[in-house]
Amino acid sequence: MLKKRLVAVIVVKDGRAVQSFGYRRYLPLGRPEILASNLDRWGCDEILVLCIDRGRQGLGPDIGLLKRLASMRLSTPLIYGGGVMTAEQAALVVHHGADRVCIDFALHQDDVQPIREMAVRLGAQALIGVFPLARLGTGLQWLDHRNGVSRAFSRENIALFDQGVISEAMIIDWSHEGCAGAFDIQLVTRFPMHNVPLIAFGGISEPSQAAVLLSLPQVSAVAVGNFLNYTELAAQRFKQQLPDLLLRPTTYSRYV
Amino acid sequence: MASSDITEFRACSRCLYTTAHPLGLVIDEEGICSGCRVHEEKDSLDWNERWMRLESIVKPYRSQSGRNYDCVVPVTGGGDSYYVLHLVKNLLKLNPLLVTNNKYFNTPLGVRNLANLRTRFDCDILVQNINPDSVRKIIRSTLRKFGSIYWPCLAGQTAFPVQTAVRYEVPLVIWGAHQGLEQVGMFSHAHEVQMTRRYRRDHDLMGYEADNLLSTFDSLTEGDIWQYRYPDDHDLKSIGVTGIYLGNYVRWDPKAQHEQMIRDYAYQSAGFSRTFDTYDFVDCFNYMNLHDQLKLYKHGYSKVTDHACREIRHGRLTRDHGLALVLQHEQKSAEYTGMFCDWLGVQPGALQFLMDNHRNRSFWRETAPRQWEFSGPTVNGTLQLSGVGTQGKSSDRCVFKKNSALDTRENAKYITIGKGYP
Amino acid sequence: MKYCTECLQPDTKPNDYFSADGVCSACLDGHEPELIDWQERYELLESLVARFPKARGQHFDCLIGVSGGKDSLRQALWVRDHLGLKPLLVCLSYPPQQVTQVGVDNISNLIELGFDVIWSAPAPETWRRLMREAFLKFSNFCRSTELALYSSAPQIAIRYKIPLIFTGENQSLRDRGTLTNAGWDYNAARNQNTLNGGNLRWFEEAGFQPRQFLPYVYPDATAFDAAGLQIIDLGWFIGDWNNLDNGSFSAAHGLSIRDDSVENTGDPLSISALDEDWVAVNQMIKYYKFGFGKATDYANEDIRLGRVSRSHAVSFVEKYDGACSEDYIRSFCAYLGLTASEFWQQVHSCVNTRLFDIGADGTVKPRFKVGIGL
Amino acid sequence: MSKLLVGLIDYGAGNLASVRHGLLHIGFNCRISNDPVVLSTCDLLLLPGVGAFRPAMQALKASGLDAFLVQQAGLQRPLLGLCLGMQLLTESSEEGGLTEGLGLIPGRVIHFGNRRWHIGWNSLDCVSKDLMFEHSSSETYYFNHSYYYDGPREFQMCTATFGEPFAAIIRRQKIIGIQFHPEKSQDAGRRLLKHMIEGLCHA
Repeated sequence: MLKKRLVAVIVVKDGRAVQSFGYRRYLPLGRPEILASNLDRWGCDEILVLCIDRGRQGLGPDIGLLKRLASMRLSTPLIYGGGVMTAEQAALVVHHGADRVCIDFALHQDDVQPIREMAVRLGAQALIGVFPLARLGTGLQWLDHRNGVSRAFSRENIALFDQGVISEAMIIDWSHEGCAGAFDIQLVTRFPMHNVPLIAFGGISEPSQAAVLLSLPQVSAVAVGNFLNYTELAAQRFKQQLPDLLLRPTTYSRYV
Repeated sequence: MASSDITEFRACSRCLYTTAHPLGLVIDEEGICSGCRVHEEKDSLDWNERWMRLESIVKPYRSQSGRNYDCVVPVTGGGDSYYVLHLVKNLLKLNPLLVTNNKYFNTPLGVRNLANLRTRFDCDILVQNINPDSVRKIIRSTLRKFGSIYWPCLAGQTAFPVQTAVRYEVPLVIWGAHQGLEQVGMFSHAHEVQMTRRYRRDHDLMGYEADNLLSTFDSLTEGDIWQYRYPDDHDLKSIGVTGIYLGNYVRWDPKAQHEQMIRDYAYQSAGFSRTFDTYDFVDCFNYMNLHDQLKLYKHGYSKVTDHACREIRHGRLTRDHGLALVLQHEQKSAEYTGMFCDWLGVQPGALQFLMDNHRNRSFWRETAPRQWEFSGPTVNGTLQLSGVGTQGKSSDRCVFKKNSALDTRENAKYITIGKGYP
Repeated sequence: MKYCTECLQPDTKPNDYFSADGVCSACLDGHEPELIDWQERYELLESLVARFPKARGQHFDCLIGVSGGKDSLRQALWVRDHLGLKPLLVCLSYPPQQVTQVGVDNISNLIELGFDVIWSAPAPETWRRLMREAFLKFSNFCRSTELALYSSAPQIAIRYKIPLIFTGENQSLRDRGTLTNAGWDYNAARNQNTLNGGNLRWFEEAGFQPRQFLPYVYPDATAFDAAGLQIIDLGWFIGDWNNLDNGSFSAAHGLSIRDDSVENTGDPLSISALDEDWVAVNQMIKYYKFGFGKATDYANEDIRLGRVSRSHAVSFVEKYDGACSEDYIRSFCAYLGLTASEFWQQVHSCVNTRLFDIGADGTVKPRFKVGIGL
Repeated sequence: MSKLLVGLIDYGAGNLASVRHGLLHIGFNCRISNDPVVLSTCDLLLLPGVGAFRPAMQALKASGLDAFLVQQAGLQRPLLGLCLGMQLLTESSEEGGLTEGLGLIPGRVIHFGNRRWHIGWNSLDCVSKDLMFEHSSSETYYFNHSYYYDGPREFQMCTATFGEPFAAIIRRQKIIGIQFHPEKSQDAGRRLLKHMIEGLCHA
């Protein structure tokens, strides 16, 4: 039976892994590839490396980082996000070891053609659309973090999903990022399209939150970033407090 | 060397760290670094409430049968060991097993302090002595590959306590302060960060776990490095090993704490050429000397900057006084280098050649082959005296007591195992 | 009190026995040394070692309890360089006030010879108070320290999962009477007089809680057997396993020896009790209890190995048995917080009045003649 | 017994680095190449694949590797296809419009329809008597696809359930196709990959 997933997120700023709080405050953590190697050993279901400053500065994907990640010989599915604008860049990211690619839709509002080309080149199953959202009354607001402006979020912003060009959407409750137990579940329940599998991220610290989110049919995965950095075996500890039918069983690696 | 490779590092406007700090440093829009921001919590948190939180955390770990220790406490003859034991034994009333990995660069003062520690607090201790042949082989490799003479000391001191927790089935390991939190504000106190294998590899060990030292091109064998392996996830889980940092629950102020320990438990201190701090690391001939010289080569700053930042943040030094102290000590030559050469079996000139290979070109210009000129933050304009707070000598609230010396014998020598009394 | 007809061992030793014609067990044991096939014993040792292959992921083949002195230095080198095994060495150390500089130099020497060593030191203050209790209760301060010394190797062997333990015991424990038929199998030693099963009731009676004396607890039978421990006495396999030969072997490998003399310790060669001075005090008291001490042990070895005649050894034993320097008695009393009178009152209370007279001035004179008896 | 040599076919698509690291980790030697001369020295050929069917087939055709693979299969050279590589072994795929495959295993590749995306970890059920595929059902492996194999039962060795069961591992003679990513399925995936390669080479 297909299991739901715990995605471990490594937020990267200026090439270094950081804790990110509400898209504006950061604390240094270390080397992304060392965090990734650790998460790999913990047996996370997927590892997402999210570079948060490449798209804004038009720097394209961080190929150097991908090479360092590859040298860690990860055996966990790797998702890369950050600065991927063209199909060529997406293919290059996959060539360097990523299994799936995150696209920041805010950077493609006026021209979705590159995303179609990515789907043709890599297959829609490899693509995830990223949407930093917030709730305003009963409606959803979509943040363009290039300029910090939020606009109403509606069905036509995600028309591509209807055409099967992108497999999953990642909802980031950006204002609650790094805030324990704060993910706003209405960002999921009010998502304008109901057949799009959703990954919830931002303010998910408690297994109880994940249990509720993962019980929703539309939610295929929950993503946790900051909160996996405070204790040893944090990923296993988190998964073990969830009803075991939801996620695949935890593993504890051994030397011998 | 083209100047272009002097990448742009920014300095914090309150302390003396720059964004080149190896643990990572984030500077916010007001020009204040993450280390200073987290330090502000030390004056806003309710430390009585934090202490009660600590008591509730350690309570379940107390051995019910009394047939085993309550916790494992890593100790040395320098650093925060005295204050940690004061908290663990006197206030938390726990029965600790002390552990330490023998780094072999031991000073007589360090041997004395450790002997005095375990006598005054009346604790059992386990000292791991990894065979020196392996230790020397490893240092030759880590010095060549990434400019470190200290890898085995750090790897042993961060692995042995956890291995002991697994072997003795004593899940709780208690450390002093979290270096990442104290220096660069890697975590908030509220995060109550615990001991993790990831932090150890990433920062304590510069990215290299024991097995990462092995390669078909090197003479190191598994037999040399296996004792530095961190326990695997299976063992950590089966015993429930948990490492906590007292600095998350007690307002950590090393200078004040050391001075209390000098008064109450006769901790002894000593002076160094490369820093004004007389309390930290008096148990090692190399930490404040050759190891600190390599730090300047690789990262463009030295321990004296760590000490100055700490004292600035505690309000006992102005930024200018701190910078003046850094300028006074940073370029002083390291002592006891000859002793290290004899111990490792390398020629002094060869050692300098090995060390030069690891000069960071962001902070050192090779003006001519093997001629180096420092261009780090204190000289390239990144850190500058503001000219406001520099009148008179450094403030009198920042005086460090020195009541002994690293080695009072006329020819100093490393001590493997010492008597440490009287 | 009778003496062995071949050596100078009196019949006052607990758990010892004499043959009908008055020969002590140690001499009986040594009667036909030429009949022992040392090669056969070596091959037996190899077959024993083969029964304890390393578990996966374990790099140590065996564990040896050491002090860094002459016996353990020889064992460690022989096990590593001749048997080709990788040993973990375990050293249970005296506290800072009690350990000698020679002692710490010798354990440092062992480490610098390239051995992996776990150095374990029990809480110094608890150690001191237990020693005081043992002295005042049994007139033998070693009754507490011995428990820690003997418990360290099996305790750590269980925790490090190393079942094969080597030891090299002194002569007294290896005599026939005290061990099972296989001379090398030391497992049975757990119930020897010095360990008497490691019972610690008197610790608790003296007001100590278990959490304070964890290093003194000898693993119980269940823990011992669950770990499958096997303690082998290497002395049984080494033909010249004795004080002089061990001393000379180790002296050639960096051993530091005592710089005092036989008047202070009763040790003619200054090669024993290197890590601690107050053994001499204990040997003196043992002499007053049983009529023989350190000098007798050395003399008997020399006699049995034909280095000296029985008659010639008599004068040496008369002169130095029970010898103990005043300085060591003074430092011992200072360490335990005893006055001289408290010390001597305790010592006199355990003098064997059948063997000794206590003079008005407190001096203790033997009533027996060495070699003759009473 | 020297290590087996696996030829990793480089046709411009796919995560070669991760597959190579996986192979080295489980004790095989590996050559990454698109040169038939190099590839024919290998004990087994491995067709990787992250990407879409149509561009991948175009790349195989452009480099002549399609003919090479058919020829090698004819010579009973062991051949292993992973994810997209598995789909390329079949006769055709609907992805990106009907496109002809290598035709080495009868059957075709069609879309899941409204179930759309089979992404994540799923367990296997062994549906064949072939001992090579008999294994514990508790292990899970990482899938990431929206098209699946639809073909004769005799070629289906193991299935996974996504709504209904579908073919997760297919086999014809010395050719095996694996729909999931064993190189990204942690210890379980590595054990299975090792088992498959050794099974094929020593059969």
